[in-house]
This record gives sequence, C-alpha cells and structure tokens, in this order.
Amino acid sequence: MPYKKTMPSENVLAVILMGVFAALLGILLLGVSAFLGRVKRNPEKLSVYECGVDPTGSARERFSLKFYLIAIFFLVFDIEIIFLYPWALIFRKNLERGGLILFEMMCFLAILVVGYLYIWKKGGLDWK
Amino acid sequence: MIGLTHYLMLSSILFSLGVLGVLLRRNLLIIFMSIELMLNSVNLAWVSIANFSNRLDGQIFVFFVITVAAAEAAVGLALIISIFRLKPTTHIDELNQLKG
Amino acid sequence: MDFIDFTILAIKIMVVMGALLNAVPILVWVERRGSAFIQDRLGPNRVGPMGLLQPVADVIKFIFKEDPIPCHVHRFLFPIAPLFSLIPASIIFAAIPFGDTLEIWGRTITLQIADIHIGILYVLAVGSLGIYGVLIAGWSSNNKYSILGALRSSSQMISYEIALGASLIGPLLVYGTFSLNEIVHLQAQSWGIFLQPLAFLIFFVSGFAESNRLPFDLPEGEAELVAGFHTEYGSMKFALFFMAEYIHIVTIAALNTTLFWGGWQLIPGMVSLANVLGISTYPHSVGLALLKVAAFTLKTTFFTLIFIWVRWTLPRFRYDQLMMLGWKILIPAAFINIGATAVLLYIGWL
Amino acid sequence: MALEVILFWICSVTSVVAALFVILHRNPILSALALLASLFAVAGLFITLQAPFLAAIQILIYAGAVMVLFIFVIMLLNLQKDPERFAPQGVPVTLRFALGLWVFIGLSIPILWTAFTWAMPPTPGAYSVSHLAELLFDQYLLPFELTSFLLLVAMVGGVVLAKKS
Repeated sequence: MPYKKTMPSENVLAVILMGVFAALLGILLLGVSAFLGRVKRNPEKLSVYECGVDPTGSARERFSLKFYLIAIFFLVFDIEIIFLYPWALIFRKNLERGGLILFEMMCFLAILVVGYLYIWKKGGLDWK
Repeated sequence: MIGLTHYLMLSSILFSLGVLGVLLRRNLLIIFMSIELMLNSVNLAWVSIANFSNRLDGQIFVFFVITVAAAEAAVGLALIISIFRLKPTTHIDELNQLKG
Repeated sequence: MDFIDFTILAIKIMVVMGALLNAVPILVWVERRGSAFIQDRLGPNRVGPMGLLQPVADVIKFIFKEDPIPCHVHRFLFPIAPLFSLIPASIIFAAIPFGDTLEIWGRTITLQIADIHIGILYVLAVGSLGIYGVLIAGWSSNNKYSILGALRSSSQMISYEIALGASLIGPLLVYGTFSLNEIVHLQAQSWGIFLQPLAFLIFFVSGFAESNRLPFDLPEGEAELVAGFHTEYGSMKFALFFMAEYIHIVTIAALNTTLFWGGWQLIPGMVSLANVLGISTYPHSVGLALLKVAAFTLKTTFFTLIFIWVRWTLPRFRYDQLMMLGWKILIPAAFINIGATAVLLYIGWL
Repeated sequence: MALEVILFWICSVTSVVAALFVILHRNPILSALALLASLFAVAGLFITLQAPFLAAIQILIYAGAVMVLFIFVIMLLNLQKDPERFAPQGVPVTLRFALGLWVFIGLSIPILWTAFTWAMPPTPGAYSVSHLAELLFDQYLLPFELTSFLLLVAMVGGVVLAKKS
C-alpha cells in the first residue's frame, strides 16, 4: 500500500485542528444556549442543590484516604505499563536473539507482582 | 531556524521560574508543583541536546527522569497528607517544630 | 503541507466530526426505542413518525432551556468543565483508520485523519485526559454530592484505565507496531480477536468503565448521589456532558473494531478469497474503498448497539464490587494475558 | 518547515506563561491546571524535537497520573485560596527574587556564550521508537531493572504513610 508517510508535525496540526473544532463547537453551543435561554435569576434557583434542604456545613469536608491510595497505585502501575510498551514493541523482533528479552521483563514484572501482593494483603485494594 | 540555543534558553527560563516558585511561595503544594516544573525543564534540555547531537541517550534519561519524578510525587504527597493530619496547615512556616 | 493537502485534511475532519455529532442524536433515539423494546413498552412515538424527530426536539429543548450558573460556583471553571471531557473524547478519533486509501484525480488519500506513528500510545494518552472533565466539574460546582460523585467516578475511571492499558499490550506484542494503520493492514489474513481473545474481553469491559456506562455508572446512581458530578449542571452544559459520553462510546467501539475486529478489512482472508473469485482487488478503486468504509461503520455501530443493549439488561454494580472487579480480577487477568502471549510467541505458536 | 517553527513558538510561549501562572496563582487548583497546560506545551516541544514517544509518555504519566494525584490531594485536603501570595515574613521577597534572577543569569550566560557547532545537523526522522526501545533494553538494562525496585519502594511507602490512620 504505497502511501505518503505523514510527518509528525502534520499529525500534530491535524490533532490540534480537530481539538479546536470540538472546542469551538462546544463554545458555540454554550453561547447559543446562553443567548437564547434567558436566565431569570431568583435566589431559590441559584442556591446549592440539596434536594430542597438548606445546605449545612461547608461543601468540602475531608474524605476517606481510600481515594488517595487508589491514585498512588494507579500512578505506580501506569509507570509499569509505560515500561511494557517499548518492550512489547521490540519483543517480536528480538526473539531471534534468544529469550533474554523475555527474561528481563519477567524479572521486572516479578518484583512488581511482589508489590501488588503486598498491597492486596495490607488491604489497600479492598473497599469497606 | 530554531537552533539548540532556543531550546536551552527556554528550558533555563522554565527552570528559573521553578526556582522562583520554590523560593517565593509558602504553600507546600505550590512548592511541590514548581519542583515538577524544574524537572520538566531539565527534561526539555535533555531531549533538545539528544535531538541536536543525533543520539538517543538523552531520550532514555528523560524516560527515567519522568519515572523518578512520578514516584517522588507519589511519596511526597503521601508525606504532605500525613503532615496535614498532624497539623491542618500546608503553610510551610508553621511547620517548624520537630516534635510530633 | 500545501494548500490541497490542507483542504483534504479539513474535509476529512469535517466528515468525521459530522459523523460523530450526527451519531449522538441517533444514539439517543436508538437508546430510547431500544430500552422501550427491551422493557416491552412503546418508547417515543409522538414527535414525527416512530418518534424519529424526538432527538431534534431534545436539541431544541436544550438550546432554549435557561442555563443558570449558580452563584456559589467557580465562575471560570464551571462552564469550561464540559469541554474538558468533550475534547479528549473526540480527539481520539484522529488516529483511527476508517478506510483504506482512496485514489481521486491522481492523488491517493489515506482515509485516516492523522497516521500517527505511535497510534496505540496516543489513544491511551488522550484517553487518560477524560478524567479532568469529571474532576473539574465536581470541584467547581462546590456541592457535597458532586464532589463525592466526582471523586468516585474518577477513581473508578483510574482503576479501569490500568486494565485498559495492560490489555492493549497483548495485541501490541503480536502486531509489533504502534501505528493503527499498519495494525489494520496486518489483519488482512486473521483478525486480532482470534489471536488475543482475552485482551478483547478486558478491553471491552474496561471500555464500559471508562465511559461511565452502566453497569459501571454508580456515581450517577440516581438514588445515592443525585446525579454524581454533574448535579449542578443546567441544560446545555449537561447536554455537552451527555454528548461527550456518547462520542466516547462511539470512539471505544471504533477502537474495538480497529484493534480486534480488523478495522476496515471486509472478512478475514479477504485477499485470498478475492483471488479465487477473480475480483480485481485494485487497491485504489473507489468502489472497494467505500465498501471498506461501510464495513468499518457497520462493525462500529454493532459494538455501539451492544453498549446500549448492555445498559438496559445488566443491573448496576455496588461500589466495592466495582473496585474489586477492577483491581483484583481485570488487572491480574491483563498481566497474565501479557505473560502468556510473550511465552507463546517465544515458543512460536502464536 | 514553517510548521515546526510555528509549533515551537506557540508551545514555548504557552509553557512560559503557564509556568508564570503556576507560581502566581493563589488558588491551588488553578495553578495545578496551569502546570497541566505547561506540561502539554512541553509535550508539543518534544514532538518538534522528534521524540513523539516521549511526548505521549509525558502526557500519559505527567498529565494523566501525577496531576490527577495533585488534584486529588487538593480536593482531599480541601485547600482554599492562600491568604497572600508571597508571605512577607522570613527572607525579604526582593532578596528571594534576586536569587531566582541570579540562577537565570547563571544558566543563560554559558548557553548564549558558546556557539553550538555539531558534527551533523539533526536528520529529521532518523530515529524511530524501536531504536529507543532497543537501546533501552540492551545498553540501559541495569537502570531499567532498578526502576522496578524504585516502584516497589514508592508503592510500599505510599501505603505505609497513607494508612497510618
């Protein structure tokens, strides 16, 4: 299939153009609706939505740390996946040079599986 | 033409903005963000030198710098949270007792 | 990048974005009629024949309904938040090849907006930005329900994103290239599904969780959290979130067909069949190219309908079941799939 | 070529302006979003420097995971606007500003002074991602294996610190 390999900067232009198109569309719709749908302001409508009950206390008191733990694990496993990508890319090509590449990644994954089991046992993953 | 000096000047501007952020601001989180900014400008310098010297080693270092920066951010923010639990403030000047 | 290339690019973007935006009202109509059919009731049939004009009525309602910005809300971030989830959802489509090359007036046009050399990584990177729409909407509306809903739905999207990323490594091992265009070319003989069935399963399930669709839409569960992160959102801003969700569904369905079901390849082994029957597989004939685009759209609509069909049949997960499935079942399964594919490739079976 | 120059100037201006916003803004969430914009601009610069793989990783890890962690912490500790931008007590602000400026001058003098001459001008598209991957897995194998220990430590550290309830 002879097709012209597009240069990275042309791809960036295409992506930026598409992003601008979507953004303009969103802003256009918001603008039209803000212009056409006149807002009749009254205090009841603009207050915090609490199923009709008056809001009590500040909206943002502290939350359980569970969300924070999940974010840390997400970050660490995301980095792990980042290392898997270049490995997966050249895995098939490097198979001729013997299984060294397979062994390298298995050590990398083994250490992280130890970490995963540690988290599992320490209860980082389960949700009360 | 965009030469290497353009990129290195840009990364030095970003680096000094990060240093300014660390020095001027008293909020722990903003200091942490300016450290990420400094790391980011170092990455930019690495990649531009790698590109202009036609070698890939610079890109590998950036790969590892991003990994270390992310792991450091995770543990650093865990520290900030445990400090916040002792004393509900992220204002750096109030954290001057070693006790607790 | 001369002027003609630019216009071709602009036309391609217009066509794709037009198709995406028209798909949203059609999907709304299909969802309403489909759910009615499944629950054995009629569904909208007042506006126009068989309720076909119902989506048009919705759009008009959304435009004319007043859209109050409540006073306690962050003035700058509140109206911007829907764009944060609309833009990443529609940008992913730039890398998806919806057809083979087309030859008109001596110029070969690749039916793909941007043949990005790191296709799979680009899709994952932009996909991971969808979380910001949820987070900023939840934070800026300054309301207890929306903040808790935002935290819950973004931590759900986070945990299923690892499974999504890990499941994409299986096909990458087999194909050995990031570019989605080459992946579709490699699937001429046998589609990805036959080589990587487990990866398809994990990708499909975490696709549901990424787009907050049932059975994973607990944060919008009507009973507990009122409406999750978009509690304070009025007419058009809510419609934008709604549109972003539907575009996200179509994008995940399109990714599914590109990676596992042979993108625009008509049937597996199509080339050998054509040789047997003697049909000219002249690569650039317009008829064949349009047939391939039709094959791609057919498969994508099939998977989008499955999204809608699942929504009206499966009950909703409890939150701890949802997180348990994500962390304790999908992620180990994805890593087992990676190890198994690597070992099979090493032995030489795959 | 004109595209590369335009892309360079757009990305560099946005990254500097966004970096300024990170420092000057009093509301932590807005400075987090400004840092996000700066990361995107630097990712764009990576693309003009023929490192698309790094641009994707920068967006995936930095913008997609680290910044989400920051916003989670900001929402978790529900931080409000800082009372004042630069706290007056401690070392006077002008001295701190001068120190920052001194760092900038110290950095930019050698850069501007040396005329960079390279044996070969950068050949566009010389290296692809698979070159990077092959280099990673044979010459830089040791750091690669050590990063798994680093990740293990980060995981264990995060759990121990955060679960001390």
